[in-house]
Amino acid sequence: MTTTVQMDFRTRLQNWIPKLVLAPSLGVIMVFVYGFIVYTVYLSFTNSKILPSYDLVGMANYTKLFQLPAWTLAITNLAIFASLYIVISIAIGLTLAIFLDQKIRGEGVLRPIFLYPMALSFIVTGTAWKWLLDPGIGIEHTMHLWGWASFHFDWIKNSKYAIYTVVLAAVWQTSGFVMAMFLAGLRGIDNEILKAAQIDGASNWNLYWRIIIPQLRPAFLSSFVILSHLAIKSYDLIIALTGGGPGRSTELPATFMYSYTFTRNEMGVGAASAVIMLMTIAAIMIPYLYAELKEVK
Amino acid sequence: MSAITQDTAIRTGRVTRMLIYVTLLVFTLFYLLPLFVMVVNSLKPLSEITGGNMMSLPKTWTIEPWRQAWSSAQIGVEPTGLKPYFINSILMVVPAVAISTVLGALNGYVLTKWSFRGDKIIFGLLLLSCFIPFQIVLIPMATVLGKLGLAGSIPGLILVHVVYGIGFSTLYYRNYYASFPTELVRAAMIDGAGFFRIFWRIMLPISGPITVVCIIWQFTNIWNDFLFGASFGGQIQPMTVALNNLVQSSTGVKEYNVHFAGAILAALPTLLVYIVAGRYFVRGLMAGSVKG
Amino acid sequence: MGFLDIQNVTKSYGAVEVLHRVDIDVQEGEFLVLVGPSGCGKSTLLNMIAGLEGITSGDISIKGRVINGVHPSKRNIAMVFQSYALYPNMTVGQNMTFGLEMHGVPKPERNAALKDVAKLLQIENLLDRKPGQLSGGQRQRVAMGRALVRNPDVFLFDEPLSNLDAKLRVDMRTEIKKLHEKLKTTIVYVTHDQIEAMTLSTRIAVMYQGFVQQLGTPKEIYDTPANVYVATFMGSPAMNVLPSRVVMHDGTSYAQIKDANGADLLLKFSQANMAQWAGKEILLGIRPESITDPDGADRNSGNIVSLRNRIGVTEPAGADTFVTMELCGKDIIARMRADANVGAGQEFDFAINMDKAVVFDPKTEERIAP
Amino acid sequence: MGFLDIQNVTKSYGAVEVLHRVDIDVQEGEFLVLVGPSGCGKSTLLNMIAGLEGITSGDISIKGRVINGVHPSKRNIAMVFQSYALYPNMTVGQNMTFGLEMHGVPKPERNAALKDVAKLLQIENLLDRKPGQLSGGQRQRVAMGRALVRNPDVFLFDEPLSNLDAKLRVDMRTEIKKLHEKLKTTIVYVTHDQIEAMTLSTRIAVMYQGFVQQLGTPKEIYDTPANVYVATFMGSPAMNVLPSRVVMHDGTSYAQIKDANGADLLLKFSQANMAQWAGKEILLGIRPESITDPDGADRNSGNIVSLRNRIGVTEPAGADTFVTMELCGKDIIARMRADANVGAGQEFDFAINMDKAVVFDPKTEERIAP
Amino acid sequence: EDVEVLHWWTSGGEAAALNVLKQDLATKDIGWKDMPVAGGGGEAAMTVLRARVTSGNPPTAVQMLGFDITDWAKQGVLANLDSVAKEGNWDAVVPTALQEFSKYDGHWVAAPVDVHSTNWVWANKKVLDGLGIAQPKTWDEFIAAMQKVKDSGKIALAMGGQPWQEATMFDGVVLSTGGPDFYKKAFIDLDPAALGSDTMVEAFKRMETLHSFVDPNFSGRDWNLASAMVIKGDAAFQMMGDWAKGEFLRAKMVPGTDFMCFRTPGTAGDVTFNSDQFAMFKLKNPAAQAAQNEMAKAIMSPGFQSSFNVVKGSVPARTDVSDAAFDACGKMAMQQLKDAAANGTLLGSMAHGHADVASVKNAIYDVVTANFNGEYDAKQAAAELVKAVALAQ
Ligand SMILES: Nc1ncnc2c1ncn2[C@@H]1O[C@H](COP(=O)(O)OP(=O)(O)OP(=O)(O)O)[C@@H](O)[C@H]1O
Ligand SMILES: Nc1ncnc2c1ncn2[C@@H]1O[C@H](COP(=O)(O)OP(=O)(O)OP(=O)(O)O)[C@@H](O)[C@H]1O
Ligand SMILES: [Mg+2]
Ligand SMILES: [Mg+2]
Repeated sequence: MTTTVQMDFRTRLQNWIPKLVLAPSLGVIMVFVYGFIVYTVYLSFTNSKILPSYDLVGMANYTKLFQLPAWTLAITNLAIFASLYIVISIAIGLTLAIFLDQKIRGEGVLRPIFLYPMALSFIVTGTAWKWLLDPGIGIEHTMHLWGWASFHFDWIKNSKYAIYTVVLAAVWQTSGFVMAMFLAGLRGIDNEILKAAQIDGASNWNLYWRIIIPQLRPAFLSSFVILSHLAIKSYDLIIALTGGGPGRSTELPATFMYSYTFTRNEMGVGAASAVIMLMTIAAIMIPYLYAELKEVK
Repeated sequence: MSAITQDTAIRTGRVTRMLIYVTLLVFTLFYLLPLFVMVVNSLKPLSEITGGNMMSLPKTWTIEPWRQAWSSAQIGVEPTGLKPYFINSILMVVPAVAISTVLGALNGYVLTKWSFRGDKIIFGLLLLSCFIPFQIVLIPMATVLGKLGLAGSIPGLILVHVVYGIGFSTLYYRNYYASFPTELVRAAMIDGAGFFRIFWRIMLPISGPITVVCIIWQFTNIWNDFLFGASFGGQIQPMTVALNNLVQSSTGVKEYNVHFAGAILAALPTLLVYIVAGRYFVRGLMAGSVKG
Repeated sequence: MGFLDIQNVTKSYGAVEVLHRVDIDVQEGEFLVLVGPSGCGKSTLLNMIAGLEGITSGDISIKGRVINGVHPSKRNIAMVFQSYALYPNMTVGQNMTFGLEMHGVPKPERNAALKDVAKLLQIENLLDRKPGQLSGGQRQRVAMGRALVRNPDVFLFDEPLSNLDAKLRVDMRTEIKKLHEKLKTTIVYVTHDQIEAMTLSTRIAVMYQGFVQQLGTPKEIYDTPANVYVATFMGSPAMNVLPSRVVMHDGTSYAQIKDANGADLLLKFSQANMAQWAGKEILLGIRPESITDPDGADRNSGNIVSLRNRIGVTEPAGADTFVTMELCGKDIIARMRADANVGAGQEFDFAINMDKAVVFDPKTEERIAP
Repeated sequence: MGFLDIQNVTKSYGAVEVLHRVDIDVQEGEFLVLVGPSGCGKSTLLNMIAGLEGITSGDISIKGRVINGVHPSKRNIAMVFQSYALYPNMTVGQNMTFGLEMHGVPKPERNAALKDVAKLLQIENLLDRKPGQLSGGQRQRVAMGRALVRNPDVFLFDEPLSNLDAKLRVDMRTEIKKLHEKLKTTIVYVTHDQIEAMTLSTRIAVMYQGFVQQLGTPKEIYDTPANVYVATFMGSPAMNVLPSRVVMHDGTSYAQIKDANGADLLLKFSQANMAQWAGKEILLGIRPESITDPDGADRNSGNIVSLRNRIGVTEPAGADTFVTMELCGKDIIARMRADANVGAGQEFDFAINMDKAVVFDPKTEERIAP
Repeated sequence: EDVEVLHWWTSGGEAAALNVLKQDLATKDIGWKDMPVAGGGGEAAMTVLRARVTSGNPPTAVQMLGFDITDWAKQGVLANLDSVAKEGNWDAVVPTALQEFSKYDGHWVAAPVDVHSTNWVWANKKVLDGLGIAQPKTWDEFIAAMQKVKDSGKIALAMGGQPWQEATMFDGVVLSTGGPDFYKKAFIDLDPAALGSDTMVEAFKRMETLHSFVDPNFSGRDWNLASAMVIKGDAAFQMMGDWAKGEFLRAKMVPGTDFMCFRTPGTAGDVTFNSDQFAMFKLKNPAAQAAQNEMAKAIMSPGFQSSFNVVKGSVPARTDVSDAAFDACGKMAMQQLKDAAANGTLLGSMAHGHADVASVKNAIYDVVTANFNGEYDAKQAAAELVKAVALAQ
């Protein structure tokens, strides 16, 4: 008898298969995501213009990037857009989920109505909202036709307010999805806890505010992550809705990056802005992932 | 999950209920408004749109815009309508969704039931990959596809979508499988089933709810993709690129009614998926307790 | 008229009536246990007392005041749930004072109450933890603490121990008992564990299929069960019920049964009124502890019948040994002393304490004697 | 050399050793029960036998063949899990034949085996249902059926009854016992319920913190526990353990204890070897059933000591009444007959069966007598 | 052998025009693989082109504008068309201003299809007649005319607030303010002195004046909706390139009687142009190269140049094509193009990438749009222009 563990062939095979199964996905991700990120970082230090070039120019692209007023604007816009978009989407999603959870008649009809915008592509969303928000033909026009002459809603035409219309359309598109996540969270709460709170004398308000909403933490976190990454990646919607205008007032980092890389033939600057964006995403995601993976055993 | 049918312990008064219904109604209108506008205007002749109120119902009803958008609108040099592109999209979406879903399921299975040293880091890497902005991968991706000889082909497109779909599908399945007892796998091992047989016979048949979520997610994302389709599709352009060509022509006449009809046509499959499978969506989210 | 009065209470979900005209009155300071199998309506009744479910018909009153339509928070009731239902987002301290806070009790008073109760339950050092960081037994105590700080008219417990492992369950049982003896608050307690029911209660209501089968002290329930259901439900191992027939010999009534070999045996009744059943079928109920080895038989009993029969399986369980034998074609369980000299398959003299036998009508399954 | 040999087996997770040099050999046809509190390593040991966990050091062999590296499916063992782990997507019949299918058994044979086992377990009418449509007890039977069709060398059970309610647990226990008596297959069975352990096993291994504390027959474990841990773990209510001192009078050894009023009492030892501990501290272990009312005392015992003391709480539990009293400052539990005439607070004559007393060394907590 | 053509002509008229070329090639047994990508005036197509080129699989021919051609030529990925050009004598028939883009390093790399010019004004004749306004000849007259329209309650200037539309207007305004030399100095030579000069300040001021004639809803509007406003008589003028003509023709309006076309007041004789060209990419396969050459030849054939441009509303890139098939506006445009080419006042349009490379063009866009939307006043705008252009170079 020997104490060294001699494994039979099947055991060894079964030990290897999981790793082999995971390998293609991992390999593909390493190349097509992380490899490309490294490549982009490299490009951001080169003088690439219309096509990638490999002549290093140091920090020049970054210096230039931060001198561009449009970049500052894009960052500011992102801050406004992302914070409003996330807060409002979560507020609406949570409200709708709570309301839908009250044994509402017709929940089965309402749920898909709230969800369907998520199914539409940016071209559809952008075009439809562009029309609705246009004072000349959209809601304002209709209100005037219906006799409400003082109705005024021309934010999309106003460089100060246009970014808020982007928030509106973005909220429209994703708040239903957030609703679904909260609804799933609400349905997962132990009914007995709610009974306990009622016996403790909690009003409906206290019940939600003190007992239920604090327990929706996972739903909040997931919504936050999904919404923030959508906000940072927002490109399609801007292009379809405002095209970055009026002026460049609705420019976001994503549109900025795209335009410098592909239409202004300054790939180096574009890459630099992409690197900054990636760093922002990482700053949000990595702590979240860390917490998440530690918790889930 | 049976919890969906659980009764809510919360009771609400009559006034509160009224308020709730009113709020829900208002939001219903908010969500339906753009769809209403698109549908209404796709049923009007062009002159009524440029001249009138876009909220009003058509004075002359016509399905001509729909017919045009489907079969005779000018997408490129040929007046083909969206029809041929629809096929392209299907050819691309179905395999891409299927492959990324299966890979996600396998990955989730490995990561939860066959854990090994470093699996969490791998999961973290896969998860983080969901968040890469697609614009930055365009150029290096083109190089790689060119080298692989896949540029401008459906397999190339499928590859791209699968690569960027793995992260989310893995996430969904991992969270779902994590809630299943590992004993199931152990029992099957003792019964003599190997890795793939356990997956095929035990795990896959119980993955219904999360598969719905995953398919909805992947299907809408891939179907609605424009950037990759335009860049790597070559001759085989998907529906969104065609719709874009229809809607975005810059120096020609804009036939808005046809555009709206086309937009709805392009969105139809995803809408259908949501309506048919939407019932299972919340259930699937619950089951998968989506985290991220 | 009791302290807590349940009068003629019915509950229907849609067309299904799950509670049928339940009538229970609970005196002040009583410990009433509701027992019954899963789905018999225990939780439903408790929830109706708490105000968490509507009452279909009938009245529930506390201290003479009908509370049918009163909101749960206004009933001055505290409840402990099976799953404890602790608020996972709050600390133990916050969990326990939440109810007081909701009732507008000022902070210093809340803290004083919290301190007292925490001391009583010996969880003073846990007050800052979250429920997720507690063991099962600790959670159980917090759940009780949450109810205790309130000083309610009535405590409701819905299977508070069923999530604990056997050992902890025994400990907690004793603690609840002590607590009740100290506080003397009225308690309604749901369980489907009959040992819990027996040891804790001052009275037990045995429920089955929405009906209260019997309401009485543990001793009444155990010794004079109202029907076969109650008899077999209470007691572990369950009471042996033998299909039998009453025969008369010399003016004395006997129960006629068959042993493992099919031979007829006669067991003399201690009960006086069996003559009227002469010649009729009955069901004879004998508890396992009334079938012993001769040495183990109750020395105070007036009617020990000896019965020779073949032993089936033996199950030594430490303190006792359980022995199976066949009577009337059924497996009968007997409880022996741990070191009774019994071996599977051998013939053995069993001693049956007929003083403790119970007789049922085979048709209605109601008890007819004693 | 046994049928299933566990030799010097150690298991570590990273730096933490959770099983320490475990040595157990199981004979063919034996029913070995592993008991111990949660987290003591029972499941880990079972999983190692099954091949689901690697072995850090040591050997496990079946029929003399070392199986350390053999794949679970090749060990010819069957396992029943705590949660049953039935495949939710398959019918009962498919669940049960899946293992055979995986081993390439042709369909007709599978069906024949299925039919036999289904009949044995009386689940013939359930074969087309899905597990979700079964009750707890039925699931349990299916889980066993899945193991039975395989006709394995060894059965492994990991707490198969812990998900059932008390009543069902008792029923299923008996069925498992019968099954073992019929099939005579070797069984290793994990539980933390000591009644299950006592009634089912031919031998018991009591585990605690990764060590096997004692390995022996149920009687050995119950009557001569190796140490205080085993003594208090097995038996419900637990054995009373009193800090005491050995005193000698006229060449006879006594245990000196204090009653509720603080007065000294002497209990005569039955054990011969106590003289050598004269004057020293010991721990005296007496089981509740050895402290009774005088009428209930074991008539076969040679050494019943009478002891007058004040009764604390009484807990009538149907078949028995549990009585608490204070000795040496500790709550002591006594088990009386159901109708013993005891009332809380009154002075009472307890009868202690010193034949059954166990003595431990207070330092090592090891048993020193008998 | 097939040719694969990447373009963004997807609207009805344009695509129909291109179909002429396709059919022409079909007679020579050359197949046509269509690769249309619309969006952002070719931006999306350029993105796709990058992907195609980096993947080593470029299309045969790509619709391209101005400096993009030069930029791609610099990358060494364009084919050499000298032999075809020589055969067709392109050097002689294509205006030199166009050749600057069609040739790189002395070699032909692209075949020009059309010439659009951007300094046009379109007007509704009925509205003007109704208010008694004649065609304005000078800037001041133009302003006065617009004031009159505004006073009447109608919209004076129809426009769409998108950066490229604003820049298109700016082309005309700068040309009219500073004349062709200034335009050249500022936009083509990118002389900082010119960019920051008072003339430039004046040009921005004129933009502000124009802004006052625009309706409040102009922002984000598509150019053809603006045209529709003129067509319907809601607005009087639109400053837009000659592609707008198609909208008027489609509405069954007749040039000269229903609508008027004239050069931006103050720019008579000058033409700011942009030219769609097909840049030809280097191919490996000789058969493909042959097809590519055939395609280039077909594009430059007078027949195609005429029929395509009639449909498209632009004028042929060859100056020797007969104007018989063109309408009044078209005839006028062809004549003016010829003259301007001869006089050296044929200037590349800044707004359409024929004056500067993309980065500079977009940098100018940024400033123009900021000024037009009220963010910078004229002085600030001129100063910012210098900065932005310097940064983008
Ligand atoms: N909301 C409901 N709708 C319909 N039937 C219900 C509802 N709630 C409970 N029931 C039914 O009422 C009966 C009593 O349920 P209850 O929860 O009171 O049982 P229980 O005695 O507490 O059982 P357990 O011991 O399993 O907790 C059951 O048959 C149950 O199916
Ligand atoms: N994968 C693991 N990594 C680290 N420690 C582990 C792992 N699995 C189990 N343990 C530890 O090993 C010890 C024994 O666990 P095991 O599951 O065998 O206990 P058990 O006796 O079966 O308990 P229970 O009665 O609760 O099932 C525990 O302390 C546990 O925390
Ligand atoms: Mg219940
Ligand atoms: Mg375990």
